[in-house]
Amino acid sequence: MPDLPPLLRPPLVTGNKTLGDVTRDICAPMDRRPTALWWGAFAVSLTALLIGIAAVWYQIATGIGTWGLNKTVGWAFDITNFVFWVGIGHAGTLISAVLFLFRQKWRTAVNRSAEAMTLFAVMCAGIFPLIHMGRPWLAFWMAPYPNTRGPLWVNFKSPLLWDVFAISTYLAISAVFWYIGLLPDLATIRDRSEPGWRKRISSFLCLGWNGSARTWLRYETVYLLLAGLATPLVFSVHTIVSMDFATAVIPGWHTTIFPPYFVAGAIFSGLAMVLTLMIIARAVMQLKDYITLTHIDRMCKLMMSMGCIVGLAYGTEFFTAFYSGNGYEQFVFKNRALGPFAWAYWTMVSCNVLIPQLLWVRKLRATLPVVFVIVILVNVGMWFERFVIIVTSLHRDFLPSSWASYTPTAIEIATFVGSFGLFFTCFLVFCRIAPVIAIAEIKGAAHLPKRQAVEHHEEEQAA
Amino acid sequence: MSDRVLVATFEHEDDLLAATAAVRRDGQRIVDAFTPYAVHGLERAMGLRPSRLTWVCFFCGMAGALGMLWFEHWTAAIDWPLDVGGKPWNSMPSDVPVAFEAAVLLAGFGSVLALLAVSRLFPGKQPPIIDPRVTDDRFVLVIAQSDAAFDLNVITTQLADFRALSVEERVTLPGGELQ
Amino acid sequence: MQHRVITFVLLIGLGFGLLALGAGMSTWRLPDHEQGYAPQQPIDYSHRLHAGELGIDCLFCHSAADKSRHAGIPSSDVCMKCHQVVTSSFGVLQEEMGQAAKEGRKPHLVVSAELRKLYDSLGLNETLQPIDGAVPQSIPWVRVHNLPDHVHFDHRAHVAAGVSCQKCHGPVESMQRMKQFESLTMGWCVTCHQESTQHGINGKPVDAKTDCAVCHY
Amino acid sequence: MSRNTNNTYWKSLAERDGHADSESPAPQRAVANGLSRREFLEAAGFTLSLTTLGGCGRAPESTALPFVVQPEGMVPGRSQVYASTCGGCSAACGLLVGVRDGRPLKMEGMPEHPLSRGGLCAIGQALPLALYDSQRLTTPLADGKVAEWQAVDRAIAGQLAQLKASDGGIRFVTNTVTSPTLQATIDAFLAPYQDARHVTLDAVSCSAILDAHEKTHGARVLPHYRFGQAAVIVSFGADFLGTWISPVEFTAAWQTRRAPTAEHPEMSYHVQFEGRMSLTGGNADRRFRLPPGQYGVVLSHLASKLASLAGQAPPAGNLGESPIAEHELDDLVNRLWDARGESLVLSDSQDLAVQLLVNRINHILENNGKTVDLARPSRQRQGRDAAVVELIEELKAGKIAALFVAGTDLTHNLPDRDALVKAIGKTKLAVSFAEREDDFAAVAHFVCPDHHPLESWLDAEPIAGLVSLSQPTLQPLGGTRSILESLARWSGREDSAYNLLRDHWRTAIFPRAKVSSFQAFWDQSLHDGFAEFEAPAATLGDFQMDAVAAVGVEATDGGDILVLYSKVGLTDSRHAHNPWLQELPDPTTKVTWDNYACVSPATADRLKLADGELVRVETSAGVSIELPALTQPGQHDRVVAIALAYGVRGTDRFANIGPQWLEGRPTVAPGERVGKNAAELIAVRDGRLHYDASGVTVTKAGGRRDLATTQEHHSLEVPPHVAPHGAEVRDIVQATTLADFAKDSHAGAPHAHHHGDTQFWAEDHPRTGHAWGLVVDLNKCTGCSACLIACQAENNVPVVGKDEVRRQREMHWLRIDRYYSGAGDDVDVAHQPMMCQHCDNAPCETVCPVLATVHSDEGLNEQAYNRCVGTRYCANNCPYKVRRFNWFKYAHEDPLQNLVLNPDVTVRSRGVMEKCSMCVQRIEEGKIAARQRGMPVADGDIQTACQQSCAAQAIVFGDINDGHSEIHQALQNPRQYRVLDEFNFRPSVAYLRVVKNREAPNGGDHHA
Repeated sequence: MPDLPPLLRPPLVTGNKTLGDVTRDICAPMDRRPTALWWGAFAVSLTALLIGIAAVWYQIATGIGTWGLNKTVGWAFDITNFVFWVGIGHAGTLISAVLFLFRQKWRTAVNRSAEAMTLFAVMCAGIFPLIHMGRPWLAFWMAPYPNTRGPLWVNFKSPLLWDVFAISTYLAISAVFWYIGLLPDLATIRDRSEPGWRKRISSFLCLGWNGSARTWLRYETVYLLLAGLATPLVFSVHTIVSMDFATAVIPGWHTTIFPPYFVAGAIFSGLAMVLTLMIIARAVMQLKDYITLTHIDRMCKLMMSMGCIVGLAYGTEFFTAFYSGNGYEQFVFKNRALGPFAWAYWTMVSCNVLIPQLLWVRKLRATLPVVFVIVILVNVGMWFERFVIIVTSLHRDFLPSSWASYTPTAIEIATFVGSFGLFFTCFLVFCRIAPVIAIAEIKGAAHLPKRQAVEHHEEEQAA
Repeated sequence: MSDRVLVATFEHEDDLLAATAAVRRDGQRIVDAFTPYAVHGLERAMGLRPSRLTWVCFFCGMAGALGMLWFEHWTAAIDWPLDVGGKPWNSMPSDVPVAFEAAVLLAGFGSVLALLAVSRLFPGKQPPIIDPRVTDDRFVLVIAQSDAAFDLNVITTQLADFRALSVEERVTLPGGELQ
Repeated sequence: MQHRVITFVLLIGLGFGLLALGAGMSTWRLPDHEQGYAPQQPIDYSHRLHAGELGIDCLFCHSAADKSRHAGIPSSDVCMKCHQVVTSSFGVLQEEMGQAAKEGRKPHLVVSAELRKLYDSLGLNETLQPIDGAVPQSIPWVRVHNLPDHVHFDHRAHVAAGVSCQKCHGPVESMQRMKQFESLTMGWCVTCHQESTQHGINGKPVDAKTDCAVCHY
Repeated sequence: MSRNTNNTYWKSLAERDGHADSESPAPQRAVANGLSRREFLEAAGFTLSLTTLGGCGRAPESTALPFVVQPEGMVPGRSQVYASTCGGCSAACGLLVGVRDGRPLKMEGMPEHPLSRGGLCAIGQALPLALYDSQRLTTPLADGKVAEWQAVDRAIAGQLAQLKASDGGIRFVTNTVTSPTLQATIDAFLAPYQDARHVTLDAVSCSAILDAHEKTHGARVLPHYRFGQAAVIVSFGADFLGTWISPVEFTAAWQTRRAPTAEHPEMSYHVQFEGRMSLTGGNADRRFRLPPGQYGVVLSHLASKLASLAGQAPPAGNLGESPIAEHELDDLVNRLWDARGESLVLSDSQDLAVQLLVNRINHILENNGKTVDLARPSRQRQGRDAAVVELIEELKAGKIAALFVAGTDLTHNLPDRDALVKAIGKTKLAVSFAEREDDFAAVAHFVCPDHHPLESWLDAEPIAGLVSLSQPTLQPLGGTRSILESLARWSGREDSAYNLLRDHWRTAIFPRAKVSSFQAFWDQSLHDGFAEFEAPAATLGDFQMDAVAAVGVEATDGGDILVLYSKVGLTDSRHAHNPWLQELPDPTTKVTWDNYACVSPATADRLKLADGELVRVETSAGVSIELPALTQPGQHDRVVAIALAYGVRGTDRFANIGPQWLEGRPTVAPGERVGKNAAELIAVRDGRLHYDASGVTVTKAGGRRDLATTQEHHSLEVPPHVAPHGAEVRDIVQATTLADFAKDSHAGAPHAHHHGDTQFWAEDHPRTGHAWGLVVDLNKCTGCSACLIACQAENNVPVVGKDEVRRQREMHWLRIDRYYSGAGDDVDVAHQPMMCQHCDNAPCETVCPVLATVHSDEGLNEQAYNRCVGTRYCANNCPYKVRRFNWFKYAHEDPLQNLVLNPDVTVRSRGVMEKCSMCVQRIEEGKIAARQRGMPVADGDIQTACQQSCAAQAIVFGDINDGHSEIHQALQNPRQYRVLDEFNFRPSVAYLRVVKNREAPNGGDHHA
């Protein structure tokens, strides 16, 4: 049976690479001088980041009034961006942890960058709850620490506090997960680097990794544990984020469907962002052999199914409102679809539900420019989903006297742009200083057929 | 105390696996193996017991969850009971999310710190490198020489059968660290 | 080797620093924590003398304590109730009296240096007569007990509930210079309120609320 | 750290320890094992910084300055209350001035006052802010330059001496002078001159009413209207609840008949005929849209029908065609006839014929002496327009040598300003007594600034026989001088205002009081704030039937109809400098910081006008004004209504009142003022100033000026295209009709609501002590917004400026939601004061991560500003949207203006949430006072600021757990309901349903 396995399961790494080739290929971008394309992208990202920093500085120095919020709409861009980035942050852990638990070997091609993406996205996300506070310099009051106020602690009944714990836990665990995954690769870098700053840093950071089988055994155990922890964590985080809204009393927020709806949405948007980055990285960093069309095909399928779940959630929301017999609830949904922010609602529906349906067509899944456009639109649509949930629910709530509208200010838009700047700056730097693909893992996965043979051999012997 | 060890280098994991299994069958004591990636089956071949780090994880998680539940209850209902939105002093359901997060946080950090402690990994550690290519594309097996059953020639031949690239003798540092 | 030494010294320094922090924990304060504050006052007024040795009631001078949220710093005319006559310490006055009797003259007016400041502020001359054209000035006492603006402490409520002055101000009658005895932090207030509600004040049950709006509005 | 000043510095450890070798080389390596001094210092510095950390954080030293001699009765930190009289307008309401540590802070209505009965309007509440205004004049001005009083006195005395010899006219122009002392002083001042006259110019004149009474009763008097005795009230345009003559008094009286109970389902019947939508119209039971020109026609019909019922001859002249349906008129006539002696017909028209008809009807209905009191007439409006018109002519003719103006801005309040200014230029002496350099003061030769009312001694006699005193509550802040003093001085008597006032009282008032001791009378009056005694009955003639004639046709010359009106809270240009009042949303339109042209929805459609688009309003005389348009439901389609008292000189000061930031826009455009002066459009006809004009053209001017509105959606009805079936209208404001209420006192309650109290969790929070609550009677609330300013003054609520209001960020803790329903003639207006509802199941509390907002044992929703980190989650989750966020650091840079801040309430910093605290500072004060007395808190001991100010007594605050409290009773009222009750937030604030005295709820299509 010479050709059968490849037909069933296309190889994860094409191009007939040896182990050494894998190391070299993946480390190559770090050894090369950055390309003009990289420099261009970095310049753009850094500019965006600096714009964002300036905007945030101005906002903190002057007041939240520099945002377009008002007495009725107390959250808009800030929390939209927060949920958007948290959502994006979810695919990384999902791909890393969930697919790891499900033994999806194809994840190895993307898990490293997906984890890094998670980290950077959660960083971007974390900034927003911080700067959206009226007095961000007192953010530490959210932490339950002993203080001169005596028995005054924090309110564990507040979903916002749950958020603080969820996001910080998520960031911490994701960072650890990513870092632990990076340990063997850092050792690889250490061992192949000439003496110099890179060798020094990597040998400091790799914690003295030496590839011992005993360490590998414990490492694999801990990695599995972390994956096992990260999986419920990733669900809990977006569940908690959704509870910011679901536990509120505002019609359009007060919905029990939110936790699964938000988790599906988060995965959806996260996959879209991973795909965006993968398609770019594949082209820019010459990793075609590692990020194959198969990977993209699978990601597309997963993303489309998530899109359908999200679509179902949109429909369910309307049905629930209709069935509730609650006039306030019904109004909010009618108002979403037909009110002043209908444009945002329909942007959301088209980008998230209608357009991804194109991915049913296999040919389109294999046409990267098309996939790229679709994932960008999904990103846009998912941003609007959060905007719609937050702003359209708030702007017309119970008392018509307080109905108001919302328009972002330049400061808000600049802050949003800045968050992209931060994200891409971090990501570009990451591409330069760390292996974008988990070397040790892909080595383990790439030679799958051979090892199966050995295992068979062993089993035969045992028998 | 320093020991003499035999260091065999392989190019493929299958060779390493087979050699390990064979050497161990012969009653040799295997000091360690070094691989660029987690070679599945190696632990069985080397006869290593499953890691007990899972228990660390479990207890840390329990400590996080229970500790946080207690803390939440204490702050909200005992230290200074404040009427928040008419909710009962002790509203357990709202304590669940943070307790869960605390459990995950402690479990995660606990297991990782335990891993680092058990494997003696720490920042800036300069381990002896047995072969710089062990993190690239080489597989290394280290066999103790002190054993009574040890016969250098037999083992060298045996290892050559498993396509060992090289077999050499080395001396360990006091404390058992390889040099 | 040299690095080792630096590290070693730094570690010792860190240790000592932490030790100092730990040992001084009771006096260690965050910003706005003013326990032990005892500023120099424009007149070296002694509570030990007035409240302690002479046993003058607190409310004699701080007469608003049961009428207003502020206990009030006595106006200069309150001082003059006594110091119209008492111009120096008793011993000095007695000595001058004896001296005068001995010399067979009328005793001179002896004014202590500190009381001179009071008379100066009131525009009184050597014989305690008003100086023409002098405008009496307030004495710029330095505030010892400062609460932040967002805290509303009301003396009336505490006086009415039977809280002794010393409970918050410490043994004023033994203080030569006034100092902030307690920390006056929120935790300190809340703890006292909780304990008072549980145990009462001087055996009298009280309902010392711990609602935010008792102090913050 | 203390440091010994004679420190000797050692170079090394060895040196310090005395082992130093004098020849030892520079100690590069002083420590043996290779540790350099630099490295050692690094380590030492690190340790040092740690230890110093322990000693950080000493606040800067602050001093406490006690009195030198403490005034008797004064306790630092305690408020003292002085009885006084409000100087905000000529209504002269009773005032209690709260003075704290020497500064007047809070104005409260005087409950004992026979007219205002404890109420105080927005203007009265805002008085202290005007007092602490850094732009008030502090010195007299001569030709616009700062001058000395002596020099000014000398110059004026010199001019006057010359005038005494010549025959040049002297005119003394004031607004209505209710002060007997001031009147006497003016009279005395003018007496020596040959051609000297006192001319009264009111900001909004009621001359026609007095003129009509002169014709029908032979005495030029303004009746004292007694709304409390009126069962049927028919008002033609008179906004008596909002701005007309004495709104607080009228509201206080009107409300007494607006509280139907289950046992006595009775209330007054109030009909309003008006062209625009006034506050009063919105509160009427029946409202007819009628342009002012048609009042006469309708009144003629009413008069003739009533005359025939009374068996009298109808008024002479032909009846025109009535614009009101015959059956409506008949119904009204029957109601009026049935309520003879208990009815009241009134009008604000400046048309003599209309006022004559009003008098005739009141005469037929035998209302005189009952609801229309002519025996003790009102002195609150005395303006005689004919004299004003004559003055203008004389000025233009150059016959006036000296012009004195006090209490009014002559050139701002009259049309044809430029000509008037030119005419004033012909006078030899023009003197203004204005507090600020107003429009007239800018052209006057001398400005002799009068005190602020809170700084001066004065008196008032609003109703004949009711004299009240106004006493200063602080030393004048600037070098101003009482007008009494100035006039006396120019008359040759140098005396203080106090002596002048007291002397006048001794000679003129005391004899009327018929008591024995003047000192006792004076002391008692000063203590009470007022004195009441029998007034000599006004000499009235018999009713002159002949004077009244029917008005046959509409007084119109086609085109659109202009109506000029006063905005509630800004009735007079003198108050235009008060930012609280500028930011007070108009109770009906909810617009702040601007005036605008109100047009009906049909007109807006016709002209394709959106709110804020500029329109040009041009009178037949060719005078025009360009203003942003505002659609006003319920307004007559031909009427365009514009507020007076805008475009005041000096209001450009507010350009930068709000926060300054990148996208911030100035409140006032460069070179402009707040609003535009519509006085130019006042028409002078038949010797009277008319505030309405026909033949006006309204055209779209192009361009726009954004209006700052505090409310964007104006109906309880959701927009039809997004309205869910069965939930088109929200029952936030519940209303019923008297007919339904009589049948079922719970009428108006929505059917779908649950009434059980389902709670998913344990009831952990029993209210065993106090349980504070608030009940607002929506049937009494007129929407006058006095409570809003009372709240602002009490709670240090900042002013944010037009741009921020436009961004929907006004800070008012208490807002008054206004909802329209119905269309055309049937537009109903509902006002709902909305403040923190202090829900027991407060959604805001649960979501705050830092416990900055929690519930008190006494049912209050507390907000601890200093704990707040500003996530705004609470505001988002507030179903009532009553939380206010400090978007910026709002200005408190003006040290003078900061004197207005209430020291009992924290001034909030940037980035924190705030909201109604139910005046918790007053609750705490009340509880402490009660504890000191050793008695429980009695009902009524504690009043919230809003409750105190409410003229309609629509707000009741108290302890729900106190079975005898007023609020306990109010909560038993069958009209009681809670907003959004079905959500089980359990608010502590309840509302009493609106009951309109009519058979059926208004019909017609609902209008959003």
